[in-house]
Amino acid sequence: MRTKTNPLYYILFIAFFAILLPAGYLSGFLSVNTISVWGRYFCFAIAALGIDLIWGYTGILSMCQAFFFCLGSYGIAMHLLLKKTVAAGAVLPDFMAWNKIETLPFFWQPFHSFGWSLVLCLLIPALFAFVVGFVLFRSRIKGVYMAIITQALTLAMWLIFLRNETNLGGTNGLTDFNTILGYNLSSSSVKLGLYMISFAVLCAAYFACYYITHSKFGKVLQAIRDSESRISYAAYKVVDYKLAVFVVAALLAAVGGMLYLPQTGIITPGRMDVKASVEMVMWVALGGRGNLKGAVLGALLVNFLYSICTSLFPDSWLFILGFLFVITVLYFDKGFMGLVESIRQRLANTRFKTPQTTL
Amino acid sequence: MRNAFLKHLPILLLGASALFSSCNNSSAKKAGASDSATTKETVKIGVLHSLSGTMAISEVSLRDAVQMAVDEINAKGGVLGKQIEPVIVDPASDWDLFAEKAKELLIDKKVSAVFGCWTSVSRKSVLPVFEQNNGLLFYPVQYEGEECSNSVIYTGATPNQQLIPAAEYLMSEKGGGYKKFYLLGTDYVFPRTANKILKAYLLSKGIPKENIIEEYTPFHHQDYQTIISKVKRFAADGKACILSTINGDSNVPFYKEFANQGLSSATCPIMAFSVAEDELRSMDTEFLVGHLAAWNYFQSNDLPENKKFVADFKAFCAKKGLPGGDKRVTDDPICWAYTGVYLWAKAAEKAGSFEVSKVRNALYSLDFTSPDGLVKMDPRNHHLAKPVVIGEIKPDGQFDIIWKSEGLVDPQPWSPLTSPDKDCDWVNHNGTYAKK
Amino acid sequence: MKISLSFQQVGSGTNGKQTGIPPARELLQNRYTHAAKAMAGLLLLCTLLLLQQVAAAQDSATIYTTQVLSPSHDSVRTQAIGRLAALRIPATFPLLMAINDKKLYLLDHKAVTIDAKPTGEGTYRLYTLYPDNKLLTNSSGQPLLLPLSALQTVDIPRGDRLQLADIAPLLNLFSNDAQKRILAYSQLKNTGDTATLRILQAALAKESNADALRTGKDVLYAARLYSAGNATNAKAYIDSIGDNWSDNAPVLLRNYAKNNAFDKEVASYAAAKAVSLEKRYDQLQRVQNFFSGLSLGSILILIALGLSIVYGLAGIINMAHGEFLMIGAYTTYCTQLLFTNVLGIPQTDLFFLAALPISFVVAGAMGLVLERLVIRHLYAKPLESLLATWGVSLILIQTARLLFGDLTAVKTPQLLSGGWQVSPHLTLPYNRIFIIVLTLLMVLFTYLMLYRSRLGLQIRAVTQNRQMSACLGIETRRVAAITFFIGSGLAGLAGCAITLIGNVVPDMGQTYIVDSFLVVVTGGVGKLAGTIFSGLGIGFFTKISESFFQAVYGKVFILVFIMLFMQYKPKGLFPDKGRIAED
Amino acid sequence: MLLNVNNLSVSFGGVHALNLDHFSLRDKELRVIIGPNGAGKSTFLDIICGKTKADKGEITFNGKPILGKTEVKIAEAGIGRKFQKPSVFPGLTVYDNLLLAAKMKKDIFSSLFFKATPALAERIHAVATKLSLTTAMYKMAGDLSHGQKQWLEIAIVVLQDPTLMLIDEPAAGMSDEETEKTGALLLELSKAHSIIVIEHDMKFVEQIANELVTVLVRGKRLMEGTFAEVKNDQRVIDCYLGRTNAQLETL
Repeated sequence: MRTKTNPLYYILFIAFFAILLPAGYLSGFLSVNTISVWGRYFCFAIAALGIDLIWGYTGILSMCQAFFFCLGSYGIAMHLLLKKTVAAGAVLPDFMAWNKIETLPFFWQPFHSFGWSLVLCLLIPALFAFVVGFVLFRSRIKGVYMAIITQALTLAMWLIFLRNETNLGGTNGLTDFNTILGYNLSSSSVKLGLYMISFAVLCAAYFACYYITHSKFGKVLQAIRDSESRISYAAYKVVDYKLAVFVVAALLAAVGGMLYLPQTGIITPGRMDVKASVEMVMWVALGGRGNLKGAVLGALLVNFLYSICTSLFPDSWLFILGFLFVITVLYFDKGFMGLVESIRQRLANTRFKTPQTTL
Repeated sequence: MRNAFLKHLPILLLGASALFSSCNNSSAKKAGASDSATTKETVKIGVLHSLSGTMAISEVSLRDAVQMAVDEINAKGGVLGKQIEPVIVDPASDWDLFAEKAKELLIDKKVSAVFGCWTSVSRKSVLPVFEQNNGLLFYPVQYEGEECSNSVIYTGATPNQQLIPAAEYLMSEKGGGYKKFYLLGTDYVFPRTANKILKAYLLSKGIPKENIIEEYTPFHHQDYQTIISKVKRFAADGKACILSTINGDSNVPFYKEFANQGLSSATCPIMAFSVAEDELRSMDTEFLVGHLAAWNYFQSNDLPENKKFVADFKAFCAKKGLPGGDKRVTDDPICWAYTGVYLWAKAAEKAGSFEVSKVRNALYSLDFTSPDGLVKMDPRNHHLAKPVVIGEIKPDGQFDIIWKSEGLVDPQPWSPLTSPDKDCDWVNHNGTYAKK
Repeated sequence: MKISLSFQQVGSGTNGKQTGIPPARELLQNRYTHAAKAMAGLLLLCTLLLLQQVAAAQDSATIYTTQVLSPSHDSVRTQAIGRLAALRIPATFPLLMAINDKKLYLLDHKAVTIDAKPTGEGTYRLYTLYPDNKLLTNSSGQPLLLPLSALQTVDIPRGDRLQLADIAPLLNLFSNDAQKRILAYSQLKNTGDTATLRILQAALAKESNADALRTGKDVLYAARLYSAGNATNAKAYIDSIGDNWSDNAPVLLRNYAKNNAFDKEVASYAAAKAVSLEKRYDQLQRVQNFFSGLSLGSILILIALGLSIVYGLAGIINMAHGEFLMIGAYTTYCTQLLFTNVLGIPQTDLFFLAALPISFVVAGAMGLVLERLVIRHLYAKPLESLLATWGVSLILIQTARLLFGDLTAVKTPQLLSGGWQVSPHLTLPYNRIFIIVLTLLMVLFTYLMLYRSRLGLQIRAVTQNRQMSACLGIETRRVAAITFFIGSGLAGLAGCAITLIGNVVPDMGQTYIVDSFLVVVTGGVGKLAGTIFSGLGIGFFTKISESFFQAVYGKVFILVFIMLFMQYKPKGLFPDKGRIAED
Repeated sequence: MLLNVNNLSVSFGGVHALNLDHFSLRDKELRVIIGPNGAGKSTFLDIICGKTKADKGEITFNGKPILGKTEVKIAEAGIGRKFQKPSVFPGLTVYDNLLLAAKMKKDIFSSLFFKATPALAERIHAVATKLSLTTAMYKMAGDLSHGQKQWLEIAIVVLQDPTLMLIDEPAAGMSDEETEKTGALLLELSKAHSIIVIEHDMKFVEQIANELVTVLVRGKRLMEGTFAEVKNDQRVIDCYLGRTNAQLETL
């Protein structure tokens, strides 16, 4: 990066979300609902950071981030549901009992323990990403092929999760939890706590990604994006790097999903359908790919708009969103952050670089 | 970069101020509402139906029905002297958004009751919200049962109010005396549970296991060639019928393929549980004619109450300039969405309050003359006793009523066939309890 | 004698319709005349006795019929219907059925009934009921068509109608509706009652529908088989059942072999027959499966064809391609409305023929607009185009939702409903055959356009090297626009075709978009042959896997398979070769 | 011999792109390969560096077979490649381009925790100076001029410090002055590295071809000899003239 970021803006951002909003809630200005809504947006922003790493920096358009997000959510949901079931003195979650399942499926067993749940929530997406990544990257599938195949993969997983036989609640997903680690999920203080944790994790994830992208590792990623063959002739094992960043992105998505679940109270396969997986990429495209701040702002802004527009303009919010997508891609190549950047450059009257266009 | 971030600041602040202003608004309203609950002339209800996304096609009609009921009640002077003010939001067929909007309605808007949801998953999504915030949801669509929430008033059918009579009818002499059953559905919880209950029922009636086939297709499945071939083979050697819980846009390819492979309602009738008049509007009915559907209400019901209701609904849609205008039709969920509002209003009048617990208590055993005739709330739980009807699809998308239950059928949220030990009772027990 | 004569007619009547298969009765009479002769005396006696009864019944039937239509008192009618039901004279059945179905009308004081379905104008064909059951014609010999309002309805009370419950299954044997007759025949299964069999024969003598005839004969042969007096007879009937080959035949034979066989030899004969029938059935099933695969494959090809051209040429991942499909389907719907509502042309198949080119042009034009406004700026930026066109697709879906709402039923043309009965148990639906043929034509069209025309040469040149083509004086923009027009038009055409098998909803495109991308990617980008092969491959493969797994797992299986396939051919079936392939 | 090639052949869709019976290169030799378009020159380099898979044949480098190895393995063995079309990382600064190329451990974790040492920075600056890139050090590589990109790519190859450099048309698109400078640089590099250069510009070839020149025609080796021998060989002249290639007519 050419100029160093002034810490003041980070401080402003943190102050706004870590102090102002909670203070607003505590003093009665904001409802607890607003707090948990923003908490959920932070989870999306965490996942968006992962997408920015893999797409913005490495140039691999992965459409299965929504699936990793769901894996995280499902893991925590399984734990919460088991806790609730055990507390109610039952062996099986309600929906399984109704489906006439006799014993708890083996893959549910480890989720009795919170520790194991956390580990598995991270391990399973990582492993999945590793295997899929290995298969795809090894055979040098990239660009459009990569996008379509990962999209198809997500579709396949979506279909599997929709099945009742998968024992993950089918279309209805998993819902109706009451406590997490003994704290009541419906209490306002727990909601505030989750909000704060999400924000803290978002900040941590941001700085981790910042470190990654500014290290030589990050430069290799950008080099892969710019010219994959060149970097492999320079003796970098492209597959290793791609795999690593794919796993990291999957982990970020999973972490986002893990925090998302207790704040939303439901996870369904709907979170990973085609629409959801394209939208996730859209956050980053709108915010500005290849720019971590853009990813975070994109995720927060798009979801905020979504919430507001569905209440204010139920008939036309799809138009608003659609036009936003088209216009961003057409005119603001680098998204929201790119737009700001170019305005700044124009104002500063420095040499203004036009975006590269073919034709 | 540092200056770039500066540029974001105005936007950020803009967003923040928008956020604050909207929240301030709502909190101001909130304060106003609680202060003036007795002095102001309105009472708020929430309407939580998808107005966009995949479910919009079905759910928009329910919003219209609720709106019509509200207008009628308001025209008659409202409830407890107050005008009803509906707060309409769009959960956009997004299940997570359902929960978010439910919270918004209950916590921010402080509505007295919510009328909404269609799919099971949307109901399951908002259920914890209603239970935690002591809300009341009127749910108008037939559902899979096995639920007994204190926060939901189920005006739609329980499985025994739709499935069992239909199967019984098909097995009867009059219905054709069918001996083989193909249970075909879209893969989600309602078909799964429905088929579980149907299967238990059929087995209990002595239908051998090999004469019952269960199969599921994904949502939006379009290619029914293989399945129809299977059906053909299944139906070849005896009296077979299909019990269909196929949902939404899969129905048209299903019925078309069925007809084109040479099957018909005479050789193998399809009894549908998810096809009503409103869906038939968007289908080429040619291939559906003669097939059956089981509901609690059909538009062709010739009660005078219903004739008025149908005429009013058409007039309402035409007057409001809604798509379809006076060509709109009524169907089962529309009828129960409409009835739900009246039930709530009547209960509130009876209780003399809008308080959720009082309204709920007033609802037990409450009866109301709906478009479908007199219906009655269960004395012990939150379901509705109502008649069951079976109809044959006509070319104009209406139903010929060919069977009607004698009197009202009591709801059984827990089917005695699959959960013989459970029952739902909020008067003597605390919801679901174990029967001795 | 009368009865045995009519019996003979039944035999020869059925024989005539059946190709080259000697019916059991003839076999019987040729080979075993002894037995027949011995029986003849007895038969004659019975016949003479029956003849008298029948003649008497015929007379009384006429009286009762008159009483039903113009009763002096309600109770007379009740009694008359009861008597008619008890007499069971086939000649009165059409009348009784009309009563049972509440479709009894009077036209000039003559009892008539109407067809099951009205014609396009809401009029009905009419049939006389008694003493004969015939289609009414007007003076020029054409069927007489009248609306219900021109007829006088005869209301028979429910109580009277209930008297017919017992013979209702028999009544349906004489229905106008072939499906009802099939049902009625199959309801007579396992009947041993001679009187019923007599009626069955009478019905079969009149039978004109092949399916119904098959079912009916099956029932008749089965009854004869069960009452067969010796092994040879039984075997002959088994053969007849096998040749007739109704849906029910294998089960019937198997049951017979298991329970009621004449002797062991006949039992094994019946069982062997059942096995051979099932084997033949399985073979036909394989043909049906092959056809299903072909049909699914051709739908995929039809959709992917446009996508492949556009992607190959412009490097555009058009996520809105599915929406052009939707536009095509809605255009078909609008064409239908235009024909019926504006032009006042009644329901005919004409609208569909017109809709084919119209949907091509409309979707193509929309594609052109999209190209001008959006795509133009995105050439050779596949990932950006993916996102932008996704936005476009959201807009198009919501527009369709607002414009049309949910009122979108496209009528299937009469010509294309039903199916081609290749052989018993093998029906190939016309709509699917139509789509296969359409796909074939479109592939041919695309091939000719791409490889046999100047435009195709230019398109291929631009596909390979945009800059170079521009230097050679090819107007790349114009070529791109035309290509986009054709690509979108093909999608529109596919949408029009899909109305034949599915319904029209705003988000219908989304159902197909991932599948069609998979076809393009598996086939190799921009390769016509690749698209065809992968489309067919995926179609067949889906159908094969569907017969092993449930539909959902079939789909998952396909996706995993494609992923593994890409390991082996990462650039699709037909990758570019040589140095231009890289980067 | 550093590089030995035997019976190498590859074909694209039935067309023999390369059919080379023998080729060898000794240590620290600068070899120039010339030939008309489509002679298979670039394909030959592609095969050596692992970009294209050969149909059959054998290549040994330092006595070890390298055919069928991955690009990374081949690069690690000490072969560096400069492409015909300059291939750099346009989204990174020139410095970062060079940093990535520099010889060091290149696995994930070393990259993640990498810290630049003064020695490395010095080396990068030295190479940059040699290729006149110092002024553009913090410019985006995508913003460089064509000639600068060529040099940047050469610099990348130099910093990799390979035993064998494969240089594909280094002088294309350069001014005469730049071309000459590039030639001088290659000559200097050949003191420490083995180099294979592909070139069309005969003036440039004359400048650098102190040793053998290989002529490839239609995938086959036509001849091998000093520049003078090649220049006067009738077959070579025919071959170029027959294809009406103007480049040799100037000779």
